[in-house]
Amino acid sequence: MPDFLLINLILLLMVTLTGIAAVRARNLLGATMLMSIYSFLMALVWTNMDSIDVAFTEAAVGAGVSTVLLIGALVHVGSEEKPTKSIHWPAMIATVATAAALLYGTVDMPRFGDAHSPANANPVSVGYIQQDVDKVPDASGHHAQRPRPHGDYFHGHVPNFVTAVIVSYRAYDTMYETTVIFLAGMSMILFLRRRKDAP
Amino acid sequence: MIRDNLPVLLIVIPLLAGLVAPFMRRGTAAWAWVALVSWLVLAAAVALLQQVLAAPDPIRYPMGSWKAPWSIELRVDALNGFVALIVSSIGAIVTFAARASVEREISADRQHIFWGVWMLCIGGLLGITLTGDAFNVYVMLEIASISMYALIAMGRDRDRRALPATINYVMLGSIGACFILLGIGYLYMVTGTLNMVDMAERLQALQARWAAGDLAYRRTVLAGYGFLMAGFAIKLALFPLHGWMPNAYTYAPSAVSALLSATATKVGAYIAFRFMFTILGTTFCFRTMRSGEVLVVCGVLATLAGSYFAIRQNNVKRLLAYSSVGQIGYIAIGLGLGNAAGLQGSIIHLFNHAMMKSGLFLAVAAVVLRTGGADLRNLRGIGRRMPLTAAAILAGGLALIGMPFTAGFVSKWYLVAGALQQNAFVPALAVIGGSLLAAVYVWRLVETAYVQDPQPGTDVGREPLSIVLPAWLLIGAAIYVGVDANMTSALSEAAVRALGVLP
Amino acid sequence: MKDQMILRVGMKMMIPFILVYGLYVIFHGDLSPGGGFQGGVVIAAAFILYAMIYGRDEMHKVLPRGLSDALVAIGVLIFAGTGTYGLLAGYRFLDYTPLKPSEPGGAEAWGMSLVEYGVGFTVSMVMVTAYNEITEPAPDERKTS
Amino acid sequence: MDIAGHYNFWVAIAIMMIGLYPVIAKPNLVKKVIGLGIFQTGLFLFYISMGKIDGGTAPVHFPPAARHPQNYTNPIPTALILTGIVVAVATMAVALALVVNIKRAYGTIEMDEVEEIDHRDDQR
Repeated sequence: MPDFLLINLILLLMVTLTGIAAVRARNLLGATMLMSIYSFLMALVWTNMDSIDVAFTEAAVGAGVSTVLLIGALVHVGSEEKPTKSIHWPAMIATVATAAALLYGTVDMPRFGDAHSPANANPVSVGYIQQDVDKVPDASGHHAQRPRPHGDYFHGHVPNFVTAVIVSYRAYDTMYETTVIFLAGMSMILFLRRRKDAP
Repeated sequence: MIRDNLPVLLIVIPLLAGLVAPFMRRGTAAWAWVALVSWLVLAAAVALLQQVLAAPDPIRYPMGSWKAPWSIELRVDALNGFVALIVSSIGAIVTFAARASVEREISADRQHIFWGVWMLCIGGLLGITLTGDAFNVYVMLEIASISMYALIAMGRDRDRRALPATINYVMLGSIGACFILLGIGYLYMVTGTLNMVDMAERLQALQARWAAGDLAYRRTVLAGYGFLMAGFAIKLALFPLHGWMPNAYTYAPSAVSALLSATATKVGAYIAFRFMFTILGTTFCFRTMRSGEVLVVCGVLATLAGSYFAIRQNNVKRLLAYSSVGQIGYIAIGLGLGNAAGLQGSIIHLFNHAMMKSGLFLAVAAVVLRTGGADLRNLRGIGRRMPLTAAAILAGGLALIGMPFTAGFVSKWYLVAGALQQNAFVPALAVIGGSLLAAVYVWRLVETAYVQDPQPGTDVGREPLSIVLPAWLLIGAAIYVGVDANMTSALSEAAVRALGVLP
Repeated sequence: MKDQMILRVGMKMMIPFILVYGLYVIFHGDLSPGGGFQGGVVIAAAFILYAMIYGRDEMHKVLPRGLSDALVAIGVLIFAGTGTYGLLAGYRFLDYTPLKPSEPGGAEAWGMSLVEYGVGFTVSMVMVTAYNEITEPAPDERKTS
Repeated sequence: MDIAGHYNFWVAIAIMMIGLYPVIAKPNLVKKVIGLGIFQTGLFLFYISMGKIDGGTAPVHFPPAARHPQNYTNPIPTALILTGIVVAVATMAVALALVVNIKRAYGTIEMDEVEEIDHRDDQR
C-alpha cells in the first residue's frame, strides 16, 4: 500500500500546516479562508481513507456552510484580531497535558488499518456489512420470523452500508442529529432575527 | 400498547411537542401546550418507574426492533427511572410556574420559540437518562447543551452579561463534550461496540485478561476513562471545572436557572454513575484507577470552596449557584466513597438538591418579578411584604443546611454514615463543615429578608402566587422526604442494587 | 453584486443544476454516498447563491420566511412521524415494517427514503435560515446594551 | 508499539491540540470558534482512523463483490462522525450567533476587553 501511505502522509502534512496557519493568521478573513482550505484537504484525507460519506459532508459543511457562516459573522464583527502576547503558558500546559494523556492511550491501540482489531472484526460492524441482522419479536408477535432465511435483510435495496446504519439501525441517533440542526436554526432565530420579522 | 412503549414515549412526546411549540405564534399558547405536555411526561415517568420496580430485570427497548448490539436500545433500571422521575417532575412543576417570570424577562416576540427550545431541553435530558447506548449519550448531551445555550443566552434581554456567560459555557461545554466523545472513541476502539451492556461485558473480559497478566489495550482503556470522567466533571460542574456555572445561572432568566440547576447537573452526575458502575465496573474505577480518592478530594474541596464563595456573594442567584457547587460536592463525595451508604446518600441528594434548589430559584424568580433584581438588597424586607416567598426561602435554606426533619439531613446522614464505615473522617467532617458554612449564607438571606427594612419608596405589590405556590410544592416535597424518608431511601436502595453494589 | 452581468446570467444557469444535483444526492442516499444531510446542504447552497447574487429580498419572494421556518420543523416531523407511525401501527418506534408489511426489507428501504427526505428539508432550510440571520444587518430599533 | 502502526492517531492528536490551544489561549472569540472547529475535525480524523482497513474499499456494496468485512471500511465510525459533523456545525452556528450579539452589545469580540467592561460596570 505504498501509494495510500504516500498520499496520506502528504495530505496529513498539508492539513496540519494549514491548521497551524489558520490558527496563527492575524487577519480573521484570512483565517476563515485557511479554514475552508483546511476542510477541503480534510475531505481529501477522508476520501483517501475510504470514508466517502464523511468526505462529502465535510466538503459541503466544513468548506461550504461553515465558511459562509464565518464570513457572515465577520461582516458584523470586523476581521482584525487584536495582537496578543506570544505564548499563553496555562493554555500551553493544558494542551500539552491533554496531548500526553491522549498519546499515553495510543500506545496500546490496535494498529492503524488492522482488519482484525476489536472494532473492525466485531460482530456489530460485520453485521452492518452483511446486513444480516434480525429484528426482535415484540409483544404482538411481529418479526417472529425473518423475511428471508439467510443473508441480506434489505434484499439488496440498500447497498450503502453507512446509509443503512444511520437511517435504519441507528436512526434514533440521526433523528436527534436532525433535532440538533433544528435547534441550531431556532437559536439563530432567537439570537439574530429582527423584532418585526419574527414568525 | 402504551405500557410496552413507555420508555420511548417519555422521549418522543417532548420531541414532538417541542417541534410544534415554536409555531403557536403566541407565547401563552406555547406555554400552555408545553406545560400540558410536561405533566403528561411526568405521568409517563411515574408509570415507567412503577413498571421498572415491579420488573425483575431492567426494561430494554430496542429502537426499530433491531437486535440489541446493532440497534440503539433504551435501558431503564431503578436508577434511570428515578432520575427520569426527578427530571420530569422538576420539568412539570417549573414549566407550570415559569410563565409569569418568562413573560417579564423575555421579549414577547421570542417566547414561543423559547418554549419550544425549553421542551426540547427537557426531552434531551430525559434522553441522556434513559439511553443504553454510549454514543447516543453524546448526541443527547448535545441536544441538551445546545438548547441550554439558547435558554441561558435569553437572559440578555435583561442583562447583556448573559452573552459572555453563555459563550464561556459554549466553549467549555464543547470541550467537555469532545472529551466525552474521545473517551467513548477509546472505549469503542477496544470493544468494538457502543451498546452499554455489550461494552461492559467486553470490558469485563478484558479485565480478566489483565488479571491473568496479559495487559492488552490497558492503557487505551485507562486514557479513555480519564477523558470520560474529565468530560462528565465539566458537565457536572465539579469543583475545579465549575467555571461556567456561576455566571450562567446568575444571568440566565430566573425560570431557566430553576430548571437547569435542578436537572442538568443531576443528569451529568447520573451518567457518571452509569459509566463508572455499569460499564467499567467498581474494580476498575476504585482499584485500578483510584478515582474514589480523586472524587472524594474534589468533593471535599467543592463543598468547602463552593460554600465559602457563596458566603461572599451579593447576588442571590450567584449565591445559590455557588451553593450548587458545594452541593454537587456532596454528590461527588458519596460517589467517591463507593460503598452502599455513600451511594445511597448521593442518589438521595440528587433528588433532594433538585427539589430544594429549584424551589429556591423559583422563590428568587418571584422576588425578581416583583422587585426587578436579584441582588441581596432586593431581598430587604421581603419577610413582611412577600411573606410566603420569604418563608419559602427560609424553608429551602434550612433544607440546604441539612437541619433535622428536612431533606438535606437525610442525605447527609447517609453520607456521614458511608464515610465513617470506611474510617474516612475528612469527608465526614467536610459534610458537617459544609453545613456550617451553608448556615452562614442562608443566614445572610434570612437576615436580609426578615430583619432589614425594605428600601423606601418601592412598592412590590401582591405576591405572584403562580410562582410561589409551585416553589412551595417543591420545597414542601423537600421537607416531606426529610420527615418521611421511606420513599427516597427505598428508591435509592433499589437504584444502588441496580448498580450492582448491593446484592 | 446585483450589477455583475456575468454572475447573474451564469448563476441563473447554474442554480437549476445545483438543485437537481442536491435532489439526486438525497434520492440516491441509499445507493451511493450521500443522503439527506449532504443533499440538503447542496440545495441550501443553491438558495444561498441566489440570495448572494440577486439579494435577499428576491430570495424571500421565492422562499418566504414563513415557509422556510415551517419546513425546518416539518422535516424533523417527517422523521419523527415515520418513527411514530411504526409505534401507532403496533410495532416499535422507528420500525419501518408497517410501511409495507408484505416485504419487510422493502419497507425498510421505503422508511429510509422518507426519513432522508425529512432530513433534507430540515438541513437545507436551517442552512438557508442561518445564512439569512447571520447576514441580517444590525437592528437600529433595538439596542441590546 | 510501532511508529508505522500509529502515526495516523498521532497526527489526529496533533491536529486536536492545534485546535485546543487557541480555544483556551486566544481572547478573540472568532479565533476560539475556529480553534474549536479544528479540534473537532481532529477528533473526527481520530474516529475515521480506527475504521480504516488495509486493502478495504468504501463501504458501498456492488453485487459481485463478497460482503466480507475485510473488504470494506468499518461503517460505524463513518456513521458516528456524520452525526459528529452535524453537531459541530450546529455548535459553530450557535457560537457565531452569540459572537455577533456580543459585538453588538459590547462593541468588541476580545474576551479580555468584554470582561474589563463588565468589571468596570460592577465598580460603578
